[in-house]
Amino acid sequence: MIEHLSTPLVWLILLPLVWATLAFCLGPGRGALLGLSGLGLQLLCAILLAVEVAPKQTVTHLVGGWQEPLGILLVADGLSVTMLLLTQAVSLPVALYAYSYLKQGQHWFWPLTGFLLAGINGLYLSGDLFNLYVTLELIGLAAVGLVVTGGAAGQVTAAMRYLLASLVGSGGFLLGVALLYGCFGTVSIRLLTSLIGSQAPLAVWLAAAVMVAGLLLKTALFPFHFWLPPAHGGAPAPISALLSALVVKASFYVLLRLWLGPFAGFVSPLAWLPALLGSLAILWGGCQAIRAERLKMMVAYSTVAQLGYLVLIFPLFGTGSHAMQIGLLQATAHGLAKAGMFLAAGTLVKASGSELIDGIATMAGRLPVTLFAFGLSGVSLMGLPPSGGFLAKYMLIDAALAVGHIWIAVIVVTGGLLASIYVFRVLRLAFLGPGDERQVALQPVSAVMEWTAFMLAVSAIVLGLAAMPLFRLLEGVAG
Amino acid sequence: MKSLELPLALFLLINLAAALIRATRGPTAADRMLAALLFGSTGVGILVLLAFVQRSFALIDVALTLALLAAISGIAFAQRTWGLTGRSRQRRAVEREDDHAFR
Amino acid sequence: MGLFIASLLRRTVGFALIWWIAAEGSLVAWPLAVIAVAASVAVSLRLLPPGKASAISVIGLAGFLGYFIRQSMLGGFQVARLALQRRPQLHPAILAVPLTLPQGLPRMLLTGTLGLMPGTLGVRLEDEFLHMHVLDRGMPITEEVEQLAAHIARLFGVQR
Amino acid sequence: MLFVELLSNLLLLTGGFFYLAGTVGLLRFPDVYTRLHTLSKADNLGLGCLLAGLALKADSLVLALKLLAIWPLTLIASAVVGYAIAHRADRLGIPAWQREKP
Amino acid sequence: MSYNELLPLLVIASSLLPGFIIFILPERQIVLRTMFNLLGAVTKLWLIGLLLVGVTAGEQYGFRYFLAPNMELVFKADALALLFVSLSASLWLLTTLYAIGYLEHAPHRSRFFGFFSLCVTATMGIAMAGNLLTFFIFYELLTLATFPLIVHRGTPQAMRGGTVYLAYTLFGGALLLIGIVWLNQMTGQTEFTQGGILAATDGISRTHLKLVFLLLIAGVGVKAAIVPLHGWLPQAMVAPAPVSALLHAVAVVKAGAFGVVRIVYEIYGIEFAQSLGLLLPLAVAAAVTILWGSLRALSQGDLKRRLAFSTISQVSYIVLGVGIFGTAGTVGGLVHLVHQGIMKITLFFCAGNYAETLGIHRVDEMDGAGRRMPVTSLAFSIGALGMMGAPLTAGAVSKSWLKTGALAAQMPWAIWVLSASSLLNMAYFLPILYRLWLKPLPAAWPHEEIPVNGVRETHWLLLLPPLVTAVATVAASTFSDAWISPLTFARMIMGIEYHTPP
Amino acid sequence: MTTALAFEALLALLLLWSAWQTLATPQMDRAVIMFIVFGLLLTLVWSRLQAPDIALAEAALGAGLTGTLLLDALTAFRQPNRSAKHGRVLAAFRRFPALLALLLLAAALLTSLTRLPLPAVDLPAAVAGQLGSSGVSHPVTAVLLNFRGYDTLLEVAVLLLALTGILAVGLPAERPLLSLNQLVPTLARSAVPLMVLAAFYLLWAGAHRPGGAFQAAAVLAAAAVLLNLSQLQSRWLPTQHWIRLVVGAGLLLFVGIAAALLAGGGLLRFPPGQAGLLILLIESGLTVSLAVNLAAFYLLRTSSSGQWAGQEDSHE
Amino acid sequence: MSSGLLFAAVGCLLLVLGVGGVLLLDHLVRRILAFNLMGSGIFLVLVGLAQRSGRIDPVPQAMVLTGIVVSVAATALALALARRRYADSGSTTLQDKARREDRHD
Repeated sequence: MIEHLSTPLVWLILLPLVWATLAFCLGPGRGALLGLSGLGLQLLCAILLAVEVAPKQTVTHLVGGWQEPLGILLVADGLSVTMLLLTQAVSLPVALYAYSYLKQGQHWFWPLTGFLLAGINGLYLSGDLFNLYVTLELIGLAAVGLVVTGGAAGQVTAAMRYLLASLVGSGGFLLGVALLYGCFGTVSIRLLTSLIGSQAPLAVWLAAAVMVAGLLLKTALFPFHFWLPPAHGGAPAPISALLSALVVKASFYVLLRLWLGPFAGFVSPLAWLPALLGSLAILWGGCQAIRAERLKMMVAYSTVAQLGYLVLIFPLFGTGSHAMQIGLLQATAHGLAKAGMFLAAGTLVKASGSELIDGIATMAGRLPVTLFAFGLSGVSLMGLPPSGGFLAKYMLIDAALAVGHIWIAVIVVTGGLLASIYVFRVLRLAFLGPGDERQVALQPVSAVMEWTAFMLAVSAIVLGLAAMPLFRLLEGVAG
Repeated sequence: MKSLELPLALFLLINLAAALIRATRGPTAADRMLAALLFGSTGVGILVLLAFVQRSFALIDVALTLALLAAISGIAFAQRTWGLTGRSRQRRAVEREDDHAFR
Repeated sequence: MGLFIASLLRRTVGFALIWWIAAEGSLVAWPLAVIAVAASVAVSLRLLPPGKASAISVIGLAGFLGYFIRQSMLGGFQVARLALQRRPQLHPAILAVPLTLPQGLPRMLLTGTLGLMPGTLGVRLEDEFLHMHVLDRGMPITEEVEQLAAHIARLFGVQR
Repeated sequence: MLFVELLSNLLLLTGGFFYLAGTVGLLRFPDVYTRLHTLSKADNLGLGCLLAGLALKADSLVLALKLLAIWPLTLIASAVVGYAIAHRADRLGIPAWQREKP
Repeated sequence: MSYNELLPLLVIASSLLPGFIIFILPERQIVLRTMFNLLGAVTKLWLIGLLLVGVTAGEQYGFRYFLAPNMELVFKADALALLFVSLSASLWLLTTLYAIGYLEHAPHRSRFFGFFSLCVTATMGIAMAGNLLTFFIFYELLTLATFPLIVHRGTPQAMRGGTVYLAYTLFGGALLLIGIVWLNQMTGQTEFTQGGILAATDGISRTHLKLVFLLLIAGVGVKAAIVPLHGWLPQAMVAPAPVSALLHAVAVVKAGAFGVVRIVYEIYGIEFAQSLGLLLPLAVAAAVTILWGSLRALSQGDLKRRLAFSTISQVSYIVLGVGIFGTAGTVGGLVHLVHQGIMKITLFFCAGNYAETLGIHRVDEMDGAGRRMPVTSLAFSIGALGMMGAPLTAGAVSKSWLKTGALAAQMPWAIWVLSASSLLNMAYFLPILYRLWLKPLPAAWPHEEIPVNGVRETHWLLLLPPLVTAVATVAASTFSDAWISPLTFARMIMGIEYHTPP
Repeated sequence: MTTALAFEALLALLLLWSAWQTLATPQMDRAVIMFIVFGLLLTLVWSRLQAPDIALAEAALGAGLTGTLLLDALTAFRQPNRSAKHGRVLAAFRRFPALLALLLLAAALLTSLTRLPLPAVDLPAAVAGQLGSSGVSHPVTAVLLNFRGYDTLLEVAVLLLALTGILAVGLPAERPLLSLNQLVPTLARSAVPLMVLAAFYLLWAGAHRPGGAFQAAAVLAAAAVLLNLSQLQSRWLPTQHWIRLVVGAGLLLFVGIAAALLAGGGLLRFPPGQAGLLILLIESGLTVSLAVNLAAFYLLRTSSSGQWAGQEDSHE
Repeated sequence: MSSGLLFAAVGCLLLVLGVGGVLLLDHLVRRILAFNLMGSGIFLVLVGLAQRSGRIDPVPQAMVLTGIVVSVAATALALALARRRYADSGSTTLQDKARREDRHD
C-alpha cells in the first residue's frame, strides 16, 4: 500500500496541482512557501524516479488500472526523466528567485507556475496523445497567464499573441489526434507506433504534418517564432526564465516523441526540413539578438536561435550517432543556461532601473556574482568549453560531419560566433571604466536573486564536465 | 405510412435556412438576434423531432436545457449590447439613455 | 408563518413533480432527488418570498390557462395570416393602455402574456400605463387587455 | 390507435405550418416590433403543436409530460425576451413602422 | 585515484582554487589575497618540481576522464608539457609579484588576480593536454580568461583591444574546433602521441589532411600571432604591464606556439608532415612573420607597441624551428619557447616600470632614463641584447641552434631570414639603449609617480622580477649545458621525439 | 434515407454558412450573433451524430455562457468595430500564400477522408466490455470519469487555471446595464429554481444517460448569469474569497480522491464496488466548483477603483 | 456517405475557416470566434471520423467534452486579454494604433 502511495511518477503531477490550487485559494501574491516546499518535494520525486528508471529503462503507471487502449498510460523513460529532472532543477531556483523578485504585489505567480509545472510534468510522463493535448493546453494557458504577470500593456499584447499562437498550435495537434484516432481507433502512442508502418495513408501523413506544424509553432521554431521574443522578453525575469528554459522544450519533447515514435516509419526522409528551419533560426535569432536594444529582448532572441540547435539533430537520427543524447544535452544545457541568463538579466535590469543594454552599463561591474552568472550562462550558450553547451555543440558537429552534413557543422559554428557577439556585448559593459556619465544609483537587489542565477549558470557549466550520467540514463531510449 | 418526423425536421431546417437570410440581412442587430432566437425555438423543435427519429430520448433533455436557457443570450443582448456597438445614430440614442440611473 | 409553510409545501410538491417528470419516473437515486428538490425550493423561496401575489388559486389557473391557450392559438393564426397574405395588412402602432392590476407579479404576468396574445407586444411598463406595440390598430386592444387582466386578477385572487 | 396517430400527425403538420408562418413573418414583416410578434406567437404555437403531437406518440406518460414541459419554458422565455428587445428598441428611439401614405 | 593521476590535476588545481578564492575575497583583503596568490604559485612550482624529477626518472603522469561517449579529457605531463609548464609557472610567480606591486592602488584587484589565476590554469591545461579536445577546451578557456584582463582598465582603447582580441581568437577557436572534429572523424582519435597518429593510418585523403592541417594551424596561429592572424596583438597592448607580460611570455602567444609544436610533432608527426609537404609552407609563413614583425616594430613610437611587434617576430622563431625539418631546428625552436619568454617578460616588466614610475610610454620620452632608473634599464638592456641575439644571452643560444638546424635541413634562406631579423632587432632596440644611457636627463618626466627612495628607484616588487629574469637570460646562456637548463631539456625532448639525441 | 441525407446536408450547409458569416460579417455584434446561431446549429449536429452529451454541453454553454460572455465583451469596445480597411489589396496579396496553404490543407483533408483505413483497435467494444466495472452505466461518463478520468482531472485544472489567468490579466470595472425592464427579474425569480433543479437532474442523469457534472455546472453558471442580468446578483469581486475557495475545493476533492486511490494500486483506480459512489461524489463536487468557475468568467469584476478600471473609461 | 463522414468533412472545412480566421483577421474578438470555429471543426472531425461506420463511440465523445471545456477556458482568458488590450491601448487588434486607419464606417 505504501509502495503504491509513494509512486514518484504520479506525485510529480499531483504535487504541483495541489499546491497550485492551494495557492490559488490563498489569493494573490501568496503561496510562496507552499510552492517552494512543493518544488523541493518534486525535485526529490524526480530524483527518485531517475533512480528507479536508470536500471529498468522504463517505468509505467496505468491510470485507473485500465490497460491501453482503454486507459491512459504514464511512461517514464530516460528521455522523460531527463526532462523532468531539468524541469524541477530549473524551476526550484527560479521560484526562489521569484520569491525575492515578486515579494510585494498582487500577482498570481504561484498558482500559475504550479499549473505550468503540473502540465509540463504531465506532458513528459504521458503516453497518450489526447492527454498530451490537455497538458499542452495546461502549459499554454499557464504560460500566457504568467506573461501578463507584471501588468504592462506590452505584455498584454504579447500574451494575446502568444495565446493565439498557442491555441492554433494545439489545435493543429488535436486535429492530428482526431485523424489518427479515426484511422486507428486509439490514441495510445505505444499502440500507434506499432500500428503505423512506413506505408501511411494520406490521413496519417496529414496528421503528422499538422501535428508537427502545431508543435513547431508552440516551440517557436523559425519562422513560427514571431510570438516568442515579445512574450519572453517582456515578462518579469523569473517568468521569462521559466518560459524560455522549460516551456518551449515541452512541445519540442512531444515533437521528438512523435518523430521517433508513431511517425518514425515515414517521416525520416523529411528530416532536412526541420533542420533547415533550425539553421535559419540560428542565424536569424543570432542576428536579431545582436541588434536588440533591450537586454531581455536580446536574451529572448537568443532563445529563438538556441531552439534551432535542437532541431538540427533530426537528420542525424538513425545514423548511428548519439543524436538523441545530443539533443537532450543541448536542451538541458540551454535550459540551465538560459534560466541563469534571464535571472541575471532580470537582476541587472532591476538594479539599474533600465531595460536597455546600454542602460545597464557600469552597473554590471558592481554586481559581480550576477555578472558571472550572465557570463557563465553565455559561455554555455556560445558553446565554449567547458560547458554543457560545448559538449552538445562538439558532438553535434561530430555527428554531422560523420554523415557528411558539413552545412550543419558550419551553421553550428556560425551560431556560436553570433552568440559570442551578443554575449560579449553585455559582458564588456562590466569593464567600462569608472566615471561614466551613465552611472546611476544602484537599486538594491537581494543575494538570493544573485546566487540563484549563479547556481543555474554554474550547473550549465558543470553539466559539461559531468554529462556521463545523462548519457547512461538515455542509453535505452530509441533514436 | 412513413414516419413524419424526419421530413418535418427537414422542413424546419429549411425554415431556418430562410431565417438565416434575415440573420444575414439585418438590418439592425436586433433583427439578427431575432433570427437567432428563431433558431433557438426551431432548434428545440428539431431536437424533439430528432429524439423520436433516432429513438434517443436524451435529446429531449437537450431540448429542455435549450428551452430553459434560450432567453439568456436574448436578454443579454437587449440589456448589455444592443445600441452600444451599433451605428452612430443608435449610439447617440445611447447617449440620451437615462436608464443608467436604473442601477 | 402559515403562509410560508403552505408556500413551502406547494413548491416542494411542484418541484418534486417536475423532478419526477424529468427523471421519467425513475426513483433510483431518491436521496439526490430529495436534495435537488430541497435546493430548488430553497432557491425559489429566496428569490420569490412567499407573499400574497404568489399565492395562486387553482381554479384561477385553469381558467387562465384555458384562456391563454385559446388566445395564443388565435395569436398564432393572426400572425400566420398576416405573414402569408399577399400584402400583409399591417397597421402597427404603439399604444398606451391604463393598468388596473396591482404592482408586482400580476403586472409582469400581464405584460409577458400580452406578448403571446394576438396582435400585442408590451414595450414599456410604467406606473400607470402599459405601452404596447400592436399589429393592427383596428383591433379591440383595450378589451383584450381587460379580459386578460381579469383572468390574472382571478389567478392571484387580487382586487383590481 | 389510428386516431391518435392521425391526430398526432395533424398536430405535427400544424406545428410545421406555424413555424413556416413565423419564418415568413420574420422575413416579410417590416420592422423589429412586428417581427417580434411573429417570433413570440407563431413560433411558440408551432412548438406547442409539435410537442403535443409528439407527446401523443410518446411511449410513456411521463415522457409525454416531459415533452409538454418544454412548452411553458419556451413561452416564458420568448415572452420575456420579446418584451426585453421591444423595450430596448423603444429606448433606442426606434419608432414603430408605419405604412407610407400613398 | 593514483598519485600519478593526481599530480597533474593538482598542478591545475594549484592555480584554479586560489583563483576561485580570490574571486570571492572582498576587495580590501589584500594580505589574504596576496597570500593565496603566492601560496598557489609556490605550490605549483613545488608540484612541477616533483613532476620534473619523476619524468626525468621515466615516470608516466596522466589522467583520463570521459566527458561524453568518445569524448575524453586527457592530461599527460610529458617532457614537452613540463617545458612549458615550468616556464609558465615560474614566470607566473614573478608576474604575480610584479602585479602586486604594479596594481597596489588600482581598483578591481580581486577580479584581476582571479582571472590571472584562471589564465595560468588554462595555460597549465594547454601544456598538459593529452589530446586535441583537451587542448581545445583549455585553449578556449584561455581566451575567456584573458579577455577581462585585456579590458581591465575599461578605457575605450582597452575595449577596442579586447573586442579585436575576441574577434580573432574566437574565430580561430572555431577553425580549430572544426579541424579537430574533422580530424577525429578521419582517425577516430586525436591523442597526442610521439611520432604522430597519422603515419600509421591508411586510406585517408591527403587533401583532407592538408586542409585539416591548415585549419588547425590557423586556429592556433591566431594566438601565436602568425601573419596575417597577428592583428590583435598590438591592439592588446593597452592592457596593464603584467597582462602584457602574461600575453607575450607566459600564456597566450606561447599557447599558440606550443599548439603548433604539438600538432606538428604529435598529431601529424614530423616525418609525415614533411612527406605531406606541410613543413615548408609553415616555415615560409614563419619567416614572413619574423620579417614583417621586425619591420613594423621599427616604426612604432610607443614602447609597448614596439615590443608587441617584436613578439610577433620572435614567436615565429619557434614556429620556424618547428618548420625546419631536423633535430637541431626543433631544439632551437623549443629552447626559444623558453628563452623568448624570459627575455620578453624582462622587457615588459621594464616597460611597465618606466610607465608606472615616470609615466614614460613612448620611445622618445626615454632619454636619460638609464640614469634615473639604472637597475631597470640594465635589465632592459640585457633583455634587448638577448633579443638581438647578442653573445652571452639566451637569444644567442636559440639562434645558433636555429641556424644549425636550417643548415642541416638545407634551408639556407632561413639563415638569411634570421640574420636579417637580428639586424632589424638591432635597428629598433639599439636606439632605445642609446637614449637610455647616453642621452641627457630631461627637465621633467612625463608623469613621475614614484619618487626616488634612496637606492630604490621604484617599488621593490617592480624591481625584483625584471632583475631575476635578466639574470636568467644571462644564465640560460652561460649555463646552457647544465642539467637543469632549458637547452638540456629541449634536447632531451628531441631525443624522445626523434629517437636520436642531438 | 434521402430525407436524412438532405437533412444532414442542409444542416452542414447552414453550419458552414453561419461560420462564414461569423467571420465575414463586418460588424462585431453581428458576428457574435452569428456565432450564437452557429452554436445552436452545432447542437443539432451533435444530436444528429448521436452525441447528446456534447449537444447538452454545447446547448448549455452556447445559450447560457459563451454567448453572454461574448456579448458582454463587446460592451467593452465602445466603438463600432469594423475590421481595418486599410490596404485591403495589399493585405490580400500578403495573405495570398496563407490562403493558398489553407485551401491546400482543406483539399488534402477532404481527400484523406475518402481513403481511410479501417480502425485496427475496437475501442467502443473495449468500453462496452468494461462498462460493468466502471461504476456507471453511461459509457461517455464511464470514459470521462473512469477510463480517462485523468484527462478530466487535468481539464478541471485548465478551467481553474483560466480563471487564475483572468485574475492575472486584471478585471474590468462593472458597467451599468443599458436598460433594465421589470420582466427579466421576474423571469429569473421563477426560472432559476428550475435551473437548479435541472442542474441536479443533469448531474443525476450522468450516471446512466447523457448528462454530467460539466453540463450541470454550465446550467448553474447560466443561472448566475441570468440573475446578474436581472440585477438580482451583483458582480463578484476578487476580494470575495469564497469564490476561490469553492473553485479550488472541487479540484482538491478530485485530486484527493485520485491520490487516495493510489493506495489501491493506481491513480484514479476506482474499486469496482465503490466506483459509482466515488464518481458521484467527484461529480457533485465538480458541479459546484465548475459552476462557480464558469460563472466567475462572467461575473468577476473589479470595483471601480480596481486594477485597470480607470483606464477603461478614459476612451470616449 | 455516412453522417459521421459528412460532418467530419464539414469539420475539416470549419477548421480551415477557423484557422484562416485566427491567422488572417485582425479584430481580436473575431479571432477568438474563429478559434472557437476551429475548435468545433476539430471536434467534429474527431467524433465524425470515429463514428463514420455509424457506430457510436463514447471515447471521442468524452474527449470532445474535455475539449469543449478547454476551449471555453481559453475563450474566457482570451476575451479578458482582448478587453485589457483595448483598455490599455484603445485598440481592438494586435497592431499598434498608429498603423491603423479609422475603424469607423
